[in-house]
Amino acid sequence: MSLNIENLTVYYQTLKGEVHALEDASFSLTDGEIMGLAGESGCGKTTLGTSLILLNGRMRYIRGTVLLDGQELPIWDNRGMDEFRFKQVSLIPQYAMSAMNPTRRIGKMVHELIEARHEDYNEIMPELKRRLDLVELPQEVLKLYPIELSGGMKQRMVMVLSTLLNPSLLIADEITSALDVSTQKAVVEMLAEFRDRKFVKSMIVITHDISILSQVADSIMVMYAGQLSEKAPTETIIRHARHPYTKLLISSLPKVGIKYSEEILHGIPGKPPLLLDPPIGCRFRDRCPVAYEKCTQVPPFLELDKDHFVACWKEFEEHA
Amino acid sequence: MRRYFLRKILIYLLTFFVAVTIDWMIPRFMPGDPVMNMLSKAGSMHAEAQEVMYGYLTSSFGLDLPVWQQYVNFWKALFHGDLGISILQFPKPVIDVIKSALPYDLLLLIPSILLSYYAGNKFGAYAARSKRMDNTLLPIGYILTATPYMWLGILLGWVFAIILNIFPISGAYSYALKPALSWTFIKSVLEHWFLPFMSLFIVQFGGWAIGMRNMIIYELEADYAHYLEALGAPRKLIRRYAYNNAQLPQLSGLALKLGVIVAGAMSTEIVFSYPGIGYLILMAIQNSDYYLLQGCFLFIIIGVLLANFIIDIVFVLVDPRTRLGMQGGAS
Amino acid sequence: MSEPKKKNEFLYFAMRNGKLKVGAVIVFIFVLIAIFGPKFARYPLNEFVAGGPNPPSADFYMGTTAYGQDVYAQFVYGLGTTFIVGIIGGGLATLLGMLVGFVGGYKGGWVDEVLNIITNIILVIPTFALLLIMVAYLKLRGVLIESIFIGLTSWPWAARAIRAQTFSLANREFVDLAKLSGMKTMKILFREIAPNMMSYLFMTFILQFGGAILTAATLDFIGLGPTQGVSLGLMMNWATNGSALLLGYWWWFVPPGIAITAVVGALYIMNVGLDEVFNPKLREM
Amino acid sequence: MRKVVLTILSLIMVASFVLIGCASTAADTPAAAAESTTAEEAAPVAEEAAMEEAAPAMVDYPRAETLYTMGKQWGPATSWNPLQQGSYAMGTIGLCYETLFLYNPLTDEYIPWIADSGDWVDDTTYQLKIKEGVTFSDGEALTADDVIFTLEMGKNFQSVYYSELWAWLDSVEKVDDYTITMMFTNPLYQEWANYLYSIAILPQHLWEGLTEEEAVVGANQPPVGSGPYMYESADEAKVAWVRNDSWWGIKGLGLEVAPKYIVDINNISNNAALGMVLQGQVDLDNNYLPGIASVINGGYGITTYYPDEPYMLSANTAWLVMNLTKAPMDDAAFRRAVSFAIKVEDIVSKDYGNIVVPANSTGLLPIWDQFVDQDVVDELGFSYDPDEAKAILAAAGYKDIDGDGFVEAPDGSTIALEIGCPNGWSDWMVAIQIISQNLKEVGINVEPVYPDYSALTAGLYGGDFDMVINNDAQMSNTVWSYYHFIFYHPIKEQMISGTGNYGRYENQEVFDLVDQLDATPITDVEGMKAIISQIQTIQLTDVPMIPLWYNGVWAQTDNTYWTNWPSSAEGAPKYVPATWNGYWNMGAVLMLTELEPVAAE
Amino acid sequence: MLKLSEITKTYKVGTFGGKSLYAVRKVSFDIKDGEVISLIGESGSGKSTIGRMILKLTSITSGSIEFNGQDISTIKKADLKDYYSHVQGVFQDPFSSCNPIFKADRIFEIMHEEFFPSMPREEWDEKLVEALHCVGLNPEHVQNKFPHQLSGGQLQRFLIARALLLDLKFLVADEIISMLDASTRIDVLNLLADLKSHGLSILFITHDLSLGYYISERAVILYKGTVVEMGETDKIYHTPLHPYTQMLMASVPHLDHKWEQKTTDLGGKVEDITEGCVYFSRCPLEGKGEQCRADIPPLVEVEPGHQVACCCFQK
Repeated sequence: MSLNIENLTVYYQTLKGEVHALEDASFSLTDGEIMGLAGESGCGKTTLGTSLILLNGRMRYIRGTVLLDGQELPIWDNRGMDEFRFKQVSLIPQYAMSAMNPTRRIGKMVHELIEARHEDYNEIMPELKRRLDLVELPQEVLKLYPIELSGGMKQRMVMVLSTLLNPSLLIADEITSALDVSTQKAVVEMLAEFRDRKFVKSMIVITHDISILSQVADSIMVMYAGQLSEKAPTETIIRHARHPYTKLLISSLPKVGIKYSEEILHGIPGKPPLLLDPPIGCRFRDRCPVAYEKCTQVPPFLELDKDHFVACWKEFEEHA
Repeated sequence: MRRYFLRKILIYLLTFFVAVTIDWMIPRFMPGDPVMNMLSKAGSMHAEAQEVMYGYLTSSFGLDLPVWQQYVNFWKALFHGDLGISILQFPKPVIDVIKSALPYDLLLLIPSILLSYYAGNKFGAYAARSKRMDNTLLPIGYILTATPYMWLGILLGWVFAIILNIFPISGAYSYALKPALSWTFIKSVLEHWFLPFMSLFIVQFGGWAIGMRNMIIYELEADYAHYLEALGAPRKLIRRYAYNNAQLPQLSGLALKLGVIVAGAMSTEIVFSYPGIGYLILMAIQNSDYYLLQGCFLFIIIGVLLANFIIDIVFVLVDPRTRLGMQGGAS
Repeated sequence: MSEPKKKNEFLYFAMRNGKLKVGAVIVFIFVLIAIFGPKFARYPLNEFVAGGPNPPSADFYMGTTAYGQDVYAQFVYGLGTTFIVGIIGGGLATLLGMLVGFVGGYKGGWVDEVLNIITNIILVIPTFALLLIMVAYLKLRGVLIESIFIGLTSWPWAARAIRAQTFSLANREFVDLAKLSGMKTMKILFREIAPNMMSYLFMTFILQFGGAILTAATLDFIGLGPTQGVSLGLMMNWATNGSALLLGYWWWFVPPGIAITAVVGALYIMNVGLDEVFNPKLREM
Repeated sequence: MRKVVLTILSLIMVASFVLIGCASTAADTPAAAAESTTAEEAAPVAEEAAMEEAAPAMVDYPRAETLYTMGKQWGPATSWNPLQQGSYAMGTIGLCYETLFLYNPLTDEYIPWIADSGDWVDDTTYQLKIKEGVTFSDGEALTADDVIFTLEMGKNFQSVYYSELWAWLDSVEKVDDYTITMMFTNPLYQEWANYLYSIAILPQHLWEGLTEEEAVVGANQPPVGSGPYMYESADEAKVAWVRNDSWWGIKGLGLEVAPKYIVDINNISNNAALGMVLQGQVDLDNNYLPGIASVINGGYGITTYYPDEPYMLSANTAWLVMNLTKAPMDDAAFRRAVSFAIKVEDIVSKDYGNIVVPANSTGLLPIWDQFVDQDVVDELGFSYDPDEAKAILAAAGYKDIDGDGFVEAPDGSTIALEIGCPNGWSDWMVAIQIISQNLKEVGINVEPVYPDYSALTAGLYGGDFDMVINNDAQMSNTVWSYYHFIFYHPIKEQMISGTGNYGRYENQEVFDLVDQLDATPITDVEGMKAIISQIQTIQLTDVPMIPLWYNGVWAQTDNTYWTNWPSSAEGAPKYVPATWNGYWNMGAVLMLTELEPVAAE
Repeated sequence: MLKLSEITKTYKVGTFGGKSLYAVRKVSFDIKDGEVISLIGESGSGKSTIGRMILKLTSITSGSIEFNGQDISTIKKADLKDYYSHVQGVFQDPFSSCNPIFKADRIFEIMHEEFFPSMPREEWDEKLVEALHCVGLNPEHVQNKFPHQLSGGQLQRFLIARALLLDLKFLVADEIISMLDASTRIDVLNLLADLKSHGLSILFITHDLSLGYYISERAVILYKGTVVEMGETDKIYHTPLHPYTQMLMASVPHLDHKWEQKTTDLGGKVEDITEGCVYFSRCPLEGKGEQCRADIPPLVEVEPGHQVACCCFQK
């Protein structure tokens, strides 16, 4: 078990009160696993991802434990987390395009960052160059400023940089959404390659695009309104999803080969609840076609089949 | 790169042209008669001779050519470094008058600008570290930058020159000295320089401190700062980056502020009777010395343009973004 | 987490923002003094009511000048002038800046290019020197003309900032939509773009307001201020001519400077407060 | 970055120092001076420069041996040309160039200086003897030739300020090296007496051959004169003179000037001037310093001519100029009403703190008291009396028709006038505020305005003004100068400075009287009085201008380094302690011979 | 209905505008009544520029656009308003399409003011309610709200309703669902298809090939401002001819099967070719030669209703 999360709860502090962005998330990740984290915007997937590395100004740690390789991450302690960051747990942020200091040459920035983390830059240098080759970046990029790189190149540079110290866990947050399909494909394939080469042990790939995940992830976890809905191996999610939300979500995705004139797809009616004052029980209740009275209680996230976790009363009932 | 500078230079040239044209217009549209003013100070009781004198002087400043010709001549003379004769300091050429004032401006302006820029930025960055410091140190900055230069100057003069009597109150060096490259003289120059320098320094210092504080707060919220934080980079490194980046808008702010600083220097010079160009301008206005006014204005323009140009170059050196922008150009 | 933006949200932050409150209160107090102060003046402005200089007393709240004029009367009237200069000078500069910035940022192309060059030229020319010369042309000067001149020379940086803002707004889709609705350019500028910049324009105005006050004070002080009326800058000028400080009449020289510093400083502090109110990024400092 | 900044900074500092430091030689040998001086003069310039380079150690003026003055220069000195009456550097005439006589207005004495004696041989012939042994500072003797050369310069060059002398001077003849006779066609005794102490004698050997422009417009730096001081240096901030230890006067007059150096500092502002006075940097300050009374009693060691109010001697008359070409100022009754409405006492006490004194109705300075015809003044003179002012206005038909509290002209037109003084002249600004208040109290609507100096003078000279304060007529040896000024004729389009009749008062009768006065011998006091009485009758009836107060000879003297300043105290020297142009030769130079250094501890 | 003939858009670059950059280069196609055409391309392909040119938000450098036989480049004032009453657009970001400081309804108010100034309030309100119903919105739920109080999907419908208030003939839908969540985007897409069946022509601009397939009859593939392939959707999707189209198709992440081969195309530094095939430097074809570098291959019809611009299909 490389990552083990129990009851992780993180709220957002806002004027009107606390936004329950992540509620009692418990799941684990095995070594070498690439887990896709999917869900609509505002479902808490980014909150989950970033809380594992850096709670930003308005995020409040409420409860829960995070064990990485058996060690507990003090995610509530900004300073205490420092030693884990980069080395144990690393991040490719959503904003990879602007993640590098615009006024420093990239190599110099990497150098300064590495030294600041008490590593020997010269020692790392050969590995850095190998990895640049791997992502097909010329070594000259180190002498360039970020602005001189194209979007795809910056994306790759950040990928290399984030994984340079071989972290145990890598969080890749919406890294493909700004890219063209062709580049998207290359970047995603590279992530897998990084895993294969053991630059990182396990990975959480956050995206709203399930079809991307279907290509690269070993497992997919679906979130809805701050709660975990379902987690299962990729194939299972795509073909045999059990949570009504997952099912609806998958069925609403247009695919090449489906035409409006031949088959009309449908979205999920309604909209997600406000997390400022979330409904009690299953949060998908209002939009769920199969909801019943039991759903006023929070469904636990249970392993119904092997590696297949679901949080749905109806499913529990049927399974039982 | 070359194109960028070509464009810049073109704008500077255009600015220079417009400014010089305005400059040329000054004496032609000013009210009052400078020669008359010059003579009116004579207070002589022999008016007949004055009339003859008046004729003499007027013709020697002659403005009897057609306007366009005067304009062309003005440019011609300008390229020969001829700015005419000062009325106030007749018969000294304007260029000489300005030449003797210029070193004082350099002495006052450049150190005060550079040092206040440096110290103010440091101070602002320091204040931005925590809310507590921000709230205690920053109001000082606001008060300083809102202080009228001359008011502060007079207060400083009063405290340090009159009450404590440790600094002289006026002039550029002791009246007991003649200019010479000796230690006594340099010491005297520094003593006289200190108070006007301080009043310029203090006000500018406040401005820079605030500017830096505002900028660095933005920078600390920038994506790269968050990314570095996520990679566990020490705060020191992040602050250093933020500081360096925040300096860029500060630097372009410096270019914009030069005009204001020049104004501040003028009033400071007046307060401390510091014989720079600002003081000359006041004298020139009070005495309708067109030619001197023209000359001073021209020098200020050249100075500000030059400073702007230097800032532009420095900017290109420190900010890679401008360099890239140059290649793309504006669409 | 997109935060709902509401007007009362701004109000909420405004009420919570110490900088804004402190700044606004100080400015407000001075505005009150400027408006109601004259009603409490015991002596008419600039009349020679006392034999000579008097320190502050119950009779002369702020003492008298070397010539026996009531400093309080000068101060409260001068404060009014200062605000007028700020409003007219700062207002005019903001208006001009708006005009140039809006048109340049929205129209783009050669119009923008030309306006940009003009802005740059005025920006680079030391406007204060220009102001000195312009002012020197007038035989008699009033507060109004002084303010107008200040406004005429200090708009460029406002124009530059507003242009950048307009430029980014002009490329927003709601502007496209307005165009698709057949709205005319000016209507788009003032009904679609300008309302979005109100906070920004307001902040620009505040900075210009403070700047105009300082510029006027400098002009007044070096004797190129209004030849008529009274202002805080003129008070300093008179006090300096009367060697007030050297002769120990601090009550004549110190208050106008403090008032200017306080008003301008408070405006600046207010501005930072407003920035924090309007810019969510800065709120959590 | 930091290093770069520091390097630039230090470079600039050093460069500035070098520029400032080297400015000395540049300032002492300006191109302009070289251009306008002749070959003969070029030599001393070079010598001077060489001397300075040879003795670099001499950089300062020892405090104990130097007299620091202030109050004359309102800008850097740029001319040492005694022919440039208005702009020559402090002391050019008096310290460097000398006049034939001195005139001490306090004692009404003509003191032979270069001249040994001067007498009217007959009505039209004046014979002048000059002292033997008078030399210029370059060693050349000053002889009759130099005097004749100087006077004849006025004949040759129209733009020389005394050229008008030759309208009534026929010829100047040399009798011997030390004796000269002047033949007049129409001797104007008063004016001649004035010239005797105001024309500086120039060295013929240096000035000969100069063109008119060179002579009149040239900077004449460094000057070579016969006086007790020689040019030492000059820069933007000051002019320095050094004592000529081989001055002829040591033997010839038995006098020695005390200060080794005189350094005159440029004025900047009242505030800076007072600051320097308080710091003890200035020994003799000729600035108007408001509030000086409290300084004198403030333990700074500052004294003035009088220990009490008004502290200062009177130097000139400040009067209200009214534009007589405009209604209602063209009405004598109106002017007279104005004269009764102004409370000069308020100006004197509130504005000036009693350091000036109210003027006599005639405006004649105290030194001319004997010429005031008290009978005329008693009958026609005015004093503050608002009721009288209102009565005069009412009688002349000025009534408030529209009820705004201000009178309208007899023809019903509104009266709205402006009274002006230069912006920044704080004492006058306050004065016109008071006048405006006073006039409003009697129903005359006059607003104070403060245009800039040049705009104001342009209006004044061109006749485009309502009311203005002026004080151009200085104290002199003769009352005539005062009347010449206020009744200047003929009236011209531009009444430029020096023509005092800015209000454009036209009255041939009084013009003739003034001319007649000019032609009255200075010894004929009774004759003068008779004419003056007539003038005063007309003056007080017509009120072409209104004398207000006497501006002082602002003089603050510091006793820290030098004592025995002129003062009203018994036994103290009785000279006018002023460094202004025209005052050194009115006896101020003698003050220098009386000064005593305070022995250094 | 709408005919684009060789439209080109260039931008001046360089200090004095010495160089020009092609954003769109000689693009021609037409859209018939009641037809949906997908304009597909990656960022920088010029697809949005074409949409903006149709909407007259961007000027046309050369070429012409005809709407019902009338050249739109010169129309002004009243004619322009008339044009806008038939041709409207909806954009990518629904939030940015609403002025954030006003209530969302304001966009309707503007329409009322600008297009139907004389229509009485009641009549207008009826019309509005009808339009909202038409896009599947309950007026009570969406009226009198600020944009941020509505979801992206609702707002996008809102904006479509705005266009429907007019006598709409043609709609430019520029990436209108790419910012919506998966659960709602399909509904907006369905709405578009619905409108089409009522006779509306739509230019559907997208980078997502599956969306293009779902809704349109014909597709136009753009690369660097140039049309590389166009034709009936089925033909293009099932037998892409241009190597670029092929690459795009291969990159689509399908839910049901994994990517076939590893692509190494990272679109790194690409050589700028001004004369010649735009795809030259990335073209993997063995047969590419000097001719491709020198000449711009014209669009040729390889089969009925399927055109491609590649030198392989020239002869």
